[in-house]
Amino acid sequence: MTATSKYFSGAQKAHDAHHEEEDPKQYLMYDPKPRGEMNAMVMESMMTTSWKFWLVLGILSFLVATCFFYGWGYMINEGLYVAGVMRPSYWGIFLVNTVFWIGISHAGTFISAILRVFKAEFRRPFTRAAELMTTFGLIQAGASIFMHLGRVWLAYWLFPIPNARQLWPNFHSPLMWDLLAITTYVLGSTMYLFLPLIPDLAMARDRSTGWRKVFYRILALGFRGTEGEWRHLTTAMNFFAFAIIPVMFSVHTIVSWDFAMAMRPGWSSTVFGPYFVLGALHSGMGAVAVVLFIMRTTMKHMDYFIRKEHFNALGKLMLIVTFAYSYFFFNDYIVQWYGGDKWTDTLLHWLEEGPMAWMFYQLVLFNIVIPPLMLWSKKIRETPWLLAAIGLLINVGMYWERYLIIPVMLTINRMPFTWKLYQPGIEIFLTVGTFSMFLLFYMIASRLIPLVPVWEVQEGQMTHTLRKVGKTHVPTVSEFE
Amino acid sequence: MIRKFFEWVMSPMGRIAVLITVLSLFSLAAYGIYQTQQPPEQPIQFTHKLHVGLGIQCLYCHPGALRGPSPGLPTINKCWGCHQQIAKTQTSEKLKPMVEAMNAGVGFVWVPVAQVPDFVHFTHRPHVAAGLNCENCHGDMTKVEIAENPQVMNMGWCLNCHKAKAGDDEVKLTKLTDCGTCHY
Amino acid sequence: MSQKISRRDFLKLATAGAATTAVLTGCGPASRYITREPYTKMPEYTYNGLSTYYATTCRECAAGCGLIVRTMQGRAIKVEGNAANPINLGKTCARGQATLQGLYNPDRVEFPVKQGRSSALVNTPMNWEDAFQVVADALNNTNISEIAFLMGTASDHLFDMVSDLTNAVGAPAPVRFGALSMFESRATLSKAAENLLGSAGLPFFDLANADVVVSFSSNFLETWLSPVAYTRGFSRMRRGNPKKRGYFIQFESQMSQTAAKADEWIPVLPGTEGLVALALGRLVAEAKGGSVPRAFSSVDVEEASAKSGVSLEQLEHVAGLIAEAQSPLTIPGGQALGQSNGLSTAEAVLALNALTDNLGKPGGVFISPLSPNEDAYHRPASAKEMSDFIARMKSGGIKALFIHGVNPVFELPKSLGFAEALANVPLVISFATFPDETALTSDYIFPDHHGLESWGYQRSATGAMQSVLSGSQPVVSPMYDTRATTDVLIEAARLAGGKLAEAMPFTDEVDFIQNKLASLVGHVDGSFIAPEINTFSSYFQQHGGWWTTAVASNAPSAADALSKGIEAEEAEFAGEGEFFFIPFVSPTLAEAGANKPWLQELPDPMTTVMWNSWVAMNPETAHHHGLDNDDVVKLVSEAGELEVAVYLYPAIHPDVLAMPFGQGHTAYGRFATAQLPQEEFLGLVPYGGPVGDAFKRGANPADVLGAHFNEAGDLAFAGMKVKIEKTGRKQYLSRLESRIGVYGEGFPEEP
Amino acid sequence: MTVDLNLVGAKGAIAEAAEGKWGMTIDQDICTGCQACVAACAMENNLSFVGEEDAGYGRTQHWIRIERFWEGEYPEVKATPFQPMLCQQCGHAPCEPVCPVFATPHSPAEDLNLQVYNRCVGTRYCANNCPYQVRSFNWRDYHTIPERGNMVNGTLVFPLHNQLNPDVTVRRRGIMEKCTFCIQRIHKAQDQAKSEGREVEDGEFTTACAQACPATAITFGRMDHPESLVSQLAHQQRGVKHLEELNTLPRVTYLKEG
Repeated sequence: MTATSKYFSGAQKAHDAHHEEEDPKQYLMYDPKPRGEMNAMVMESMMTTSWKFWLVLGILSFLVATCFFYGWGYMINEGLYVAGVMRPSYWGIFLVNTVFWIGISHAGTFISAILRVFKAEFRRPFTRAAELMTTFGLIQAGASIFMHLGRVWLAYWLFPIPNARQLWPNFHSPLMWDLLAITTYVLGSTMYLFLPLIPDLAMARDRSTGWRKVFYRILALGFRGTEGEWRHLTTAMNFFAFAIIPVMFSVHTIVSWDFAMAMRPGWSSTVFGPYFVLGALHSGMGAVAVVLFIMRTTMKHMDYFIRKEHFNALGKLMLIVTFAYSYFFFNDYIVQWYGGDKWTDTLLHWLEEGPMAWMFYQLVLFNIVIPPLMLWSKKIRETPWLLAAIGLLINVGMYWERYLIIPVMLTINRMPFTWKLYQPGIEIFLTVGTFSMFLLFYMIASRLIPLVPVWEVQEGQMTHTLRKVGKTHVPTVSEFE
Repeated sequence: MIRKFFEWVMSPMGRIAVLITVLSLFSLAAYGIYQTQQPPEQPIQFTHKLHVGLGIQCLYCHPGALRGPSPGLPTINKCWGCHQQIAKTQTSEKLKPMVEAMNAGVGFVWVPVAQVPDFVHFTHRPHVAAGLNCENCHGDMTKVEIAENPQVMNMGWCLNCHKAKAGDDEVKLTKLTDCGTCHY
Repeated sequence: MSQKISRRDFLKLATAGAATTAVLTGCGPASRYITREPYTKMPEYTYNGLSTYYATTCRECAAGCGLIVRTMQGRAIKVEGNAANPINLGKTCARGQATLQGLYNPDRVEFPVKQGRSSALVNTPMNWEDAFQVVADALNNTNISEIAFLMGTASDHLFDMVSDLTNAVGAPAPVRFGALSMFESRATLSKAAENLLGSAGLPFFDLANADVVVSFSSNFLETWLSPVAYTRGFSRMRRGNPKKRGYFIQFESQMSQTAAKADEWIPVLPGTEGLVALALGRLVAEAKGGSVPRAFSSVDVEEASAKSGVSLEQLEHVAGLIAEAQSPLTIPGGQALGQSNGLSTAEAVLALNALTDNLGKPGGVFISPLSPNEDAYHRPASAKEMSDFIARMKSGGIKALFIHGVNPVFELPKSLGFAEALANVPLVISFATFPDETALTSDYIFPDHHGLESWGYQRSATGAMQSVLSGSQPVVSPMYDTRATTDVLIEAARLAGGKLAEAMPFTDEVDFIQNKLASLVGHVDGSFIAPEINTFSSYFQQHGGWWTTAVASNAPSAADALSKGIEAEEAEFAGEGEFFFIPFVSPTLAEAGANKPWLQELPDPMTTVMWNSWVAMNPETAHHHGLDNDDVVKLVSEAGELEVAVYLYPAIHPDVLAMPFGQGHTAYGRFATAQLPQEEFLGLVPYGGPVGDAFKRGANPADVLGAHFNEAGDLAFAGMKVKIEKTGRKQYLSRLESRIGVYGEGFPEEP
Repeated sequence: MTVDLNLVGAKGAIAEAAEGKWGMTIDQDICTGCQACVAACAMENNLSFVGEEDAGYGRTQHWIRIERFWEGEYPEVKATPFQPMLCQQCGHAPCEPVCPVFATPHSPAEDLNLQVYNRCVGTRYCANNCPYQVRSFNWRDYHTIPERGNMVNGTLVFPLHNQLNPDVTVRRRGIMEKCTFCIQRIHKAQDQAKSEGREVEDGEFTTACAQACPATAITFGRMDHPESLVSQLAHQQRGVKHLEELNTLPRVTYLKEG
């Protein structure tokens, strides 16, 4: 077929708000700047640090030092009694945090990998921000798991290491699967964070001096941007993009099996797998919205790269995820209710009328009621702070969900004589610690590596042509055909 | 600053320095490990070689091995039982601690060398009953002066012997490799 | 001490706990070398890692259960029941099991001290020679009639020795007392037995062979007389006969642990048990046909049912069961006897037994046999006799007071004023093993060994058909620099010289005990036969006592049991206030368990409360007064007041408050008093701990008990009325049970 | 000891093959809830007491607890029969497969649920998965809380440690523990019997709780010997297993009233 093919130039078409159906090209930014200038902007956004930055950094590192390291050390030294865990809630906020952070970590892979595979253009400016969340989130998740161990100094027994005891880990145990899955995921996502980083590191290397230059030189692996290097890089990236997607889905499914495999009312639910995955995406999207908002408001030049069009698109994605999540939410509870098991009924009573009912209803409100109502309107989607606020709400709701599933559901078991309600102890401090550590890592990263994958943006802007398919113009990547 | 360091490390001088540090650390560790393998200081330089050479049975001084979990360490009375009839006892320099202890009526504070790891409920009786001789685990005492531990007594060591002992006998193997047999 | 003990006189304990080192090194790599210290003089029957077992007698209460103590390298490790001993046949109660926690309690009087009535235990040791001299002077320089001995119910050999001593020098006979005997109302029981059955012994109720048991608030499964023996009897009654399952009914104002095992628990207003018994008697007599005996002729059944709150149908139903049963048994006890009309209640119940004609028959009532080498039944002093004793102290009639094995400052009702009376006694010498309230308020403490470290024998007042004498022997060498009180007295008597010295011609405790056992040598009907005393006493230790093989309990005479008219007069309740106050002995702690941490951690069988005391209140009543669980209320009686947390107890009469006795110590060691400290992290404790007085664990009901006695002179401990005042404070009771799961808290409506 | 050779290692199969090797019956009709078993267990197995606040917060270390509920309202209120609840030594134990480090294996030789203290890393998954909630976790080193010791010229000594039973491991913080059916006694008896060249006889030894129980409500013995007292009791009409619907194959049989 003969298609009129002309190079795309942003200038010729001024975008107007009253445009009816969404212009798929809007994410490519209609006011392209020369590459040099863009690179300079990114570099500058990395270099310029105000006193506020240092202040926050200081506070966070103090929190990490006290709440995370001192708190954990204190707990290891004293024993777990300083935490709130007891019979029957043997698992507490530690596991809540683990599940929560793994959930957060899903956003990165989802956005960068899946959207990359599906060539969704709006992903370009914030893939990296999302991938960083994956890696840092997983670090916190791992830390939380080890926190909750009674004898963390023997944690290496969890790994299949040849030893004099002739003993191996128990591969029947969901925890074992968990461990393996998470380890795989950490490695994969870290690789997948690093690969797209290489060209930007090379760019940074060429534009920096002093220790930064050394730093970037080592990390950039001598990337020079030749044809061959690009080809290898793209292949590797595509490979990982495809490879990491199943890992991502499997990880949270396996995490859900920790509960689904257990013989407890409320836990042994077959729908937990997809339910958890969707929940993870739900919270992940929310987190991305928050992070983007923070980046955009605090970092220099970011309002150029991250625009309300992107928020808009992200909002749509959140909307879809919300619907999927809601389906599984009701599915889970209705199926359990329909099962009619006496203990499960008691448990549902406990959730709906017990002392933690407020949490349950907030969960419904934040995760299922508010997002659809708000995200319908484009105005709201395009107001970054509002979207961020919604994202925050969703995350609070998702945290409640995990809290309900672990300590609150653990209260109800088949031995009514032992039912007791969990009261968190030192966990609160450790939770604060993990959160501050996550933010701390993020802040440090924001000053060490380009948070915006410049080359991707530029690639998007340069290489796209408009193709007329039917009536509409669709952007395509001409080079790669 | 950091850069300077990098460059220095890359220089031949730096590399040699790194090598030296690594080597010294390694040898330090090796020495430490070696230290832990030395037999401990005993209250008296008791020579097994001599006593076993004189034909004294192990079970004479460690009778508990036949009856129960612990073979027991000889009390000073036991030593005295023989030594009081030996003139050399009063004169010998090596035996001074014993004489003093006996007069003071206090016991020896022995330091047992053969120790299984913590939380293993090891019982001598069934092992002796199974026909094991002392030297199977404790080495040939006719060759050592001060008691020392011939081998690392860890779980793998136990299991190897247990498996060998069980052979093809499934029931025996079940019993001998059951966690609950030693750990409870 | 004697030859026997010196053979077991070890040096520092060998392998001082492989277990202990295990705690310290944990599961991590052990510190590479642990030094071991062997015996210098190893007993020839001991091998490393092998246990030695010794038979002895439990001293947690006076029942005299036989124990077999497992020791290892000189450490007592586990207490088991002595299967041969007829009292407990190899079984033990929780308190018996926890004896070791007394032996190894971190709070013991480790050496003789000049306490000088200071509030805290003095920790500068006296040497024993001076101690002997102090006792000797006390015996010498005091007018002989002004010496008084106050003894506990445990360790009879010491009581015998003191009796001999006092007899010899013409001093007043020693007084024995114990909170348990106070709450058991032993005086009432034996008085009733004397009045109706003609012999003033302790009645023994043969549960094992009864098929219908009606108990009038007798808590024989908890602490009453001989709990282990009665529990065994109960289980035989229930399941002993494969064809017929024994039926058990309990009349009580609150559901005690015993009542919880009853097939029917019938709440009854306190003080009307006697009335109910008489009414039952009348109904049974009518059901059996024939004339109503004089004992029951006075009662009017309708009136009885109206007063007691037991419906007519229930009375007839129970009467029917009794009438049809082959061997029915009715038991008085507990709060029913602790009333102003307790004696008549006891008589009424015994008469009911006489009516069903089970006296001296299997499944009936017997008079407990006297122990061997016992001339007559020495029952502990009743509260009335104690108050006379206190009166003597107040009036300065006592110049030197020796206290052993009892803690009257804590156990006696405050209103009797023992503590104040102590002030009028110039010299108080305590032989306490633990620094309890009484010991601290004495001038000297010359600590006795713990029960497991000492020789002796214990008579069994009741619990078996045979006549039993349980023997004690040291199972470990004494932990601390303590001396057997018997030895102290012998030594002091020798120093004092004169008649005292003549009265105590013994070399040491063992010598004295052998002297006391001499009368048994050559008995042919005993558990063992020995030609002469040395063999006998070694057998005595080996078997843990001596008992007759034949049934020795004598059948009471039913002659005039029914001919005596019994008047069930109204019970009087002292003080105003809307609530009947029912104290009962905590089944897990009893009188002296509060300093044993594991007994503290045992949940109360009914309320599952640990480490604290509570007042049980009917939920309706509490709701009506606007009270909830854990609310601290002030109980005010005519005699005093105390503060305690509320427990909403579903099974208690709405007008009754029940409270356990056993907590509320102001001394007696860290576990009995101060809260175990819980480290905080940045002021954040996982669990909101108890508030209020940090140095007092729980409350002592004796604080509010008034000095009122029944006809037999026992304390009318259940004859009080109290009123409650809110304090607005809360004290979280540590419960094992879940309030969510058991009481549905947190669920608006039941799921 | 009889183990089907083909089934060695396959614990589920073993559990189904027999009713288990060791078993226990608890007669709720005569259990008086006197807590003697709890105390005896604590004394035998070096259980640590936890103090008032931890105890109230559900951190008691009891290996056996006595449950009672209420039925009805005053005055027709009734306390349900006391129900001692301890590890049921399930044949299909939910706690076993979930442990990532094999700290709760099934003993093929004795057919018990073991708890290997020194292998436990404290994930507490087993306790979550135990339908009977009978596992207790060492939240801290209760044995060495300084307030429980005395300062004797500079060093902290714990008189209570003298009581510790050397046959039983003293657990430290961070590990799970549970009733073992007094496995140390089982081993002792078997060792004794073996040295005398015979089989362990029924009633030759028993668990601490059964030994102490004044009402003899608890009976322990060989379930695979039909003539043993415990298996005869267990096969009575009134015998029930707790939460049988979960197919955990409990080894403890409860004898109900009536």
